[in-house]
Amino acid sequence: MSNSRFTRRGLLKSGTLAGVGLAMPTIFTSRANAFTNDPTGGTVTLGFNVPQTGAYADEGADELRAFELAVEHLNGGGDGGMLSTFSSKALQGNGILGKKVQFVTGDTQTKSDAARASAQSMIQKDGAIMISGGSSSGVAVAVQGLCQEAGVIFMAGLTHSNDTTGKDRKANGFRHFFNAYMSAAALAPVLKGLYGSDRAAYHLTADYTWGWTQEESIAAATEAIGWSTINKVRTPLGLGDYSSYIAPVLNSGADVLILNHYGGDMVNSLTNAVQFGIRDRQANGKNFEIVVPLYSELMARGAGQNIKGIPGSQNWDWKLQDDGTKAFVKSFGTKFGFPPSQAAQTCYAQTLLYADAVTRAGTFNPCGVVEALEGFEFDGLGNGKTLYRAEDHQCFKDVIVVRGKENPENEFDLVEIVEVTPVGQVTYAPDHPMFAGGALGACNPGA
Amino acid sequence: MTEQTCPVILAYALVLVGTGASHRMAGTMDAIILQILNGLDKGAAYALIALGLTLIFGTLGVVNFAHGALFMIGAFCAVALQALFNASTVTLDPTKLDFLGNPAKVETPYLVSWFGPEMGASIIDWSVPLAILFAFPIMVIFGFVLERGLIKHFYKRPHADQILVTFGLAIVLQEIVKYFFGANPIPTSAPDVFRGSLDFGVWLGFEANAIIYPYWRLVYFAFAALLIASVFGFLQFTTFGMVVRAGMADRETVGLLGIDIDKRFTLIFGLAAAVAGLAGVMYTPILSPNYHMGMDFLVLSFVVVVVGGMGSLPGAVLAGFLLGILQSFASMNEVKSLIPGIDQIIIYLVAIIILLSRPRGLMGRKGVMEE
Amino acid sequence: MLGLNRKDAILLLIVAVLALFAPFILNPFPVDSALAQFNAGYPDLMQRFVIFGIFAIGFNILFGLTGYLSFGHAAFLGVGSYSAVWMFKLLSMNVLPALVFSVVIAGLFALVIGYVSLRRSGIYFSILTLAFAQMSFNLAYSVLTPITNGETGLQLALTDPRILDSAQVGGSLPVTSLFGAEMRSAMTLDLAGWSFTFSVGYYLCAIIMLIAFYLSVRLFRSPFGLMLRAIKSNQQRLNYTGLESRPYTLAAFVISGMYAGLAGGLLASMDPLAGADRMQWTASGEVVLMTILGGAGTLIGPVLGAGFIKYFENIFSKINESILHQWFAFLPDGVQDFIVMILYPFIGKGWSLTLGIMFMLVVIFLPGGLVEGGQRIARLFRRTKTTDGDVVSTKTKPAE
Amino acid sequence: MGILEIKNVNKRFGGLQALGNVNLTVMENTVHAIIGPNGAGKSTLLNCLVGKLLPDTGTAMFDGRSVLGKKPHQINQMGISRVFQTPEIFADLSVLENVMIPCFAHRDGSFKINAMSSLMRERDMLDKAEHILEDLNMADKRDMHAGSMSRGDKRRLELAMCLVQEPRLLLLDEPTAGMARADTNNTIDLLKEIKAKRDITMVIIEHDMHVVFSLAERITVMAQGTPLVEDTPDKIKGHPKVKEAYLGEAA
Repeated sequence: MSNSRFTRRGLLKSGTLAGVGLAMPTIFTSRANAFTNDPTGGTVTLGFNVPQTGAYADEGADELRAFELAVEHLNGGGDGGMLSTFSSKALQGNGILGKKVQFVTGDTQTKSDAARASAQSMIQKDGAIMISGGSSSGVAVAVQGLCQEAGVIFMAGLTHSNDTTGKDRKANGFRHFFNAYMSAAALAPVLKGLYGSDRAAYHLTADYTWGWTQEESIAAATEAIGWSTINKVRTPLGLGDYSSYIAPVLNSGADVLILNHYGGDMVNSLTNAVQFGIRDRQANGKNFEIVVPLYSELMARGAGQNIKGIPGSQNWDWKLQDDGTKAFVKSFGTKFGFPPSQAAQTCYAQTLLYADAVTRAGTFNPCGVVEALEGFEFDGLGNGKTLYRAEDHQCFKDVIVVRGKENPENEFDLVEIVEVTPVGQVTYAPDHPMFAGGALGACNPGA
Repeated sequence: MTEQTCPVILAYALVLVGTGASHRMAGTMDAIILQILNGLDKGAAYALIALGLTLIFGTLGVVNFAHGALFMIGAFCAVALQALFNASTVTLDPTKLDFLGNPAKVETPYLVSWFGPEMGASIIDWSVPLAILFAFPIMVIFGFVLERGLIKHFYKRPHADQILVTFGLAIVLQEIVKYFFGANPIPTSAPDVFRGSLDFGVWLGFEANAIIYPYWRLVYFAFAALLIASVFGFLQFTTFGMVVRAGMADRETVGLLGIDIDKRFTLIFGLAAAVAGLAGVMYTPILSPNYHMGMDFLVLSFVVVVVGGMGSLPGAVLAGFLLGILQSFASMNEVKSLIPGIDQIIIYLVAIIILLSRPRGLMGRKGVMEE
Repeated sequence: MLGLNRKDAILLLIVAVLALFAPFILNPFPVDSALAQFNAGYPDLMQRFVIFGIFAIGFNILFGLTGYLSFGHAAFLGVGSYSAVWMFKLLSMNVLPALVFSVVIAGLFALVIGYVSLRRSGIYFSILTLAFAQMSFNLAYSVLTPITNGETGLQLALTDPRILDSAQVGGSLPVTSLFGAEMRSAMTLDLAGWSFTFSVGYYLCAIIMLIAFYLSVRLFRSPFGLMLRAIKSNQQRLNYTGLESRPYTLAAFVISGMYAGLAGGLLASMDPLAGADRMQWTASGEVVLMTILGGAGTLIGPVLGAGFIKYFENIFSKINESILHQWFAFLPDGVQDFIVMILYPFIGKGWSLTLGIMFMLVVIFLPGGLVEGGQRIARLFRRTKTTDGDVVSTKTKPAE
Repeated sequence: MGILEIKNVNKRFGGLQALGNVNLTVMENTVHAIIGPNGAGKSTLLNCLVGKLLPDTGTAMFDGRSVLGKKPHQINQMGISRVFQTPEIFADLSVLENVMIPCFAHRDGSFKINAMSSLMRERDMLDKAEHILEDLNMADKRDMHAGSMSRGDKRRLELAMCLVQEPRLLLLDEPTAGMARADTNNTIDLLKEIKAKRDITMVIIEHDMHVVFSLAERITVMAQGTPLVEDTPDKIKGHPKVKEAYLGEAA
């Protein structure tokens, strides 16, 4: 492990030291580091910050598996996974720039505060040079801000809010996962195909920032295909029982219910909605439908039979048939016994992308890495051709539209892919109003 | 001051209802009936949890932060039974392949192989109601063990110590459940008969879809009412119950009468655990159980108990229903558009109003947990 | 010394030495050793230790002295943080105005909530404070997002006005500082295999904690402190002795709210982000647990409790399976796997299980909290008759 | 003119007339006992005087100022101290601290934040507290945990807490209730000694005739919420109305 372990913004002013009551002994070394946590030994440390307690602990556990696998592959272990399908061939399976990859883990608790504390400890104590992971946008934005200030790279895990690469975008932060706008843009044409263009939508939205951007995006996209929006209702956080919000939906004049919820909220609201028999009934002469814009495997498992036939979008699915996906599913499945989730895939891909960028840049310096990632085009990581856009550090790639499978063959076979929406349909301008108000700023190497 | 309370609450409810009415006259009546149904259902859940909690408070004087965990354990009894029913023999089917290209595993539940496909499937289908039979003895015994092994040593300790030890216990219990069942919610569905919903509105002369209500929630409400009634009946009509009620009123005197209070306390704890557990079992189809559901209910259940008044069983039930109904009304769009965010805080707001206008909650007795 | 009796002065001195030498004390293991995992001497965690120490000291003034159990103290912590970040956004990156502002705002907030809640006592008081705090949390998370930035938490932005700091640094965010001394700057001392980090932010927090601790000792030993303890003991007698208890409890409530606000302001000064999670009931519960765990009503207990919980949260949660395997690598494979299997549920994602078990063990075997544990050890060593440490509740002598 | 003048005080609890037209004058520097059977209204009267209850009608003047409608702490600040039936002390604190609290209350009024001054620097208060403890023969117990003392000592401490405030009127609510004969006698002696040393008015509510006749200079007999007779102990002893009130019920 390296012995340079902490941000030093220049030397301390001697006055401050005197105030603390310490004289400055000559023993203080002033190593002139070019950037935070410059790995000097034979190893480099990455920090994987995932929820290990709280509602998203299982998702965090899956992310951790993917990180473990990625590190194994980077160090030349296992079958190499997506290293062999990745379009960039810079990585040799000998660590990163010849340094063996080590990792530390921490618990975000899905709270901004705890996540930042955990990331701080990785940066300050363990000398981590890159932080990755996370399962919510609040945490992603908070940790991204910290990494920007501390001068390390943040490779976001699962975060879907427009803000992460919109108004809260940061130079040191990168997102591989798709976002609410992309979900909506990919879903809308499919919804039009499934349910026609004369529909009235009723939104139930988790009352926090992710929910709002999701609601804004999907409402705009569905209105663009001719649907009307009857109502947008905000639901309190972590509410177990959604009955009082769902009960009025049937008689509201709407014929589609859009649930802008994620995780446990989504499981509960969907279960409640199905229980109320919404899908068994008709409104405006049409079958009442439910849409869940953002899907995840774990949510689908939690909702059980209730997801049958319900459309939504995903960043990735293990049933895709490209070589990257196959290679990843094979090595993940062999090691752990079940297929990976989309959270695992994005974390795995992010780790590889980071390692590759360092290798291509020839330096761990965050500014070099930023330069190498900006505008980087790649393929073979499971999502087809992908671009890391320079303007906002968002990946642009195909989006998967799925729906709950009617007759699942096994416990992992929960959704079927309806369509792979090509990247062209989900691309937007960097200054799109839903993403406006932020600035990347300059990359910060920390020194 | 105290006599003003009921009017205050009623007035508050009327304002909420009234705001709804003024906004959209048409379709208001059905919306109100719908929210009353919702409120009763929510209230039933709150009342059930609060009932056990207040029983422990009132008789044993213990602040039990692990009560939510008991509710959670009950829910996981249903999950465990479902898993037990689904215990399967595994055979390999070479005609099908799994995701890695190996022969797929085919699981046949033992129940299916023993009772045949139909009978077996319907037993599995009924796992939640059957879990009541399974959960009751488990919860009672669990309550006994807990009281004998831990809680009884804390009767004479300060409330702060009780909070610390029961909070620690709650964490330990939920972490154990998480270790075995994971953090993800686990779908547990009601029997097929109770799927879907009932169109109430048509009976009352409304148009179709105006008032629909899921069958299972109606079952839950009936179950809760029955359980509450049996607890009250038990305390009202048995000698044991009489002693317990006397103990709630004046613990020392009952102790002086030479009645062996200890044994009864153990039983009370078992009873409270069972009530919480059964509430948890029946709630699983409404809320897919997860390991932290107990903590999520903890704060709410304390609010309900205190609003009802410490040491009052009817108070707890009344407060449960009151808060449930008010919460349902507050989540109506008409009300929310008038007072943004009201549904986020209604429970706490009502708690504050009631506690300020009635010093000891709705039906609390003087001196209980006031020092 | 400083208006303290000898025992208190010694206690203060010990706390001061511990705080000032924390970077050494908390890093007992060489960097490359297997046990380095247990080192806690990095700035962020040390700052958390002392900041939550301040929070708990303040909470103890209310709960330890008057016996009023507030279950909503995290609201003041949160309000303090929001106030501080707003000062950073609007006025200046200097922490001093931010800290003053957060203390004042939290104090006002406490005055309002306390005035209403203290109309009731016992569990009714607890629920009232809980209700106020939960309302604040829920609103901060949703409706008040323009002020609080909701789920993400209030952050600095490049576009903030910052009236006093006119000279903006180019593309990166400015850093919190005290008259030019940046909170984030630090020095590293490498000694043989050890490495010690001294950060400006930590020492600012430590000095403020010492002041806060000193003030709380003075308060404990003052007539005012005596009145607060009298309230806990017998309110009726106090009233018939010519004293009104409500102003005293309200004063204690506001003082402890200001301590919480100070802690919140310091949190934001060290890391300029204020999240709504800080106001949730779990955060209020945490400070209650810290105080009881350490020993309610004792001077040093709350600080110990705060350190204990934060240590578990930050150190135990980071031990993962591969680290366990490293530790036991010297054992034969089968044994190694077995030991790792046994320990695995208690570390990493199981850190809260371990914490829960520790809560139960402490409260079962050490009814007076960690302080009592310390006293028992001290007694073992001294083998003399009991002298009651700093437990005020029983045999304190107001005069020497 | 008495130091305490009660005029036409009435108090009803629902249908029960607890106090009916009570008129009572307590002269300065006397020991005035109020006796009567259970339910005679003695405690209700006392509670009206200390601010716990508010009578429906009537006036109660202490040294020319009304005590009705005031809160307990305000009444105490006027110079009225109260001793409870079971000693009310600060059980968690030391004996010395118990006595210092009323000292501060006497000096600082009902509320003062003196959070930064140190108890051990409050020399005056310490002296005063120690003095009263010596006075009541409790100096050796000053560092004891008050809650762990005997009942007799608790009573003594409670009296010390009252006396240190130099009250002009001391209200004693059955000060010997539940005490053994020896303790009762000690308490009588103590009260006599207190009375002998200082100018103080005492109002004692008491069941125990032995106590009453050992201490009181004036006695008021109450029954059914109304004072029947008021006189010196000697006269009271043979008064027919008293016999009726006590014995009539028994017979």
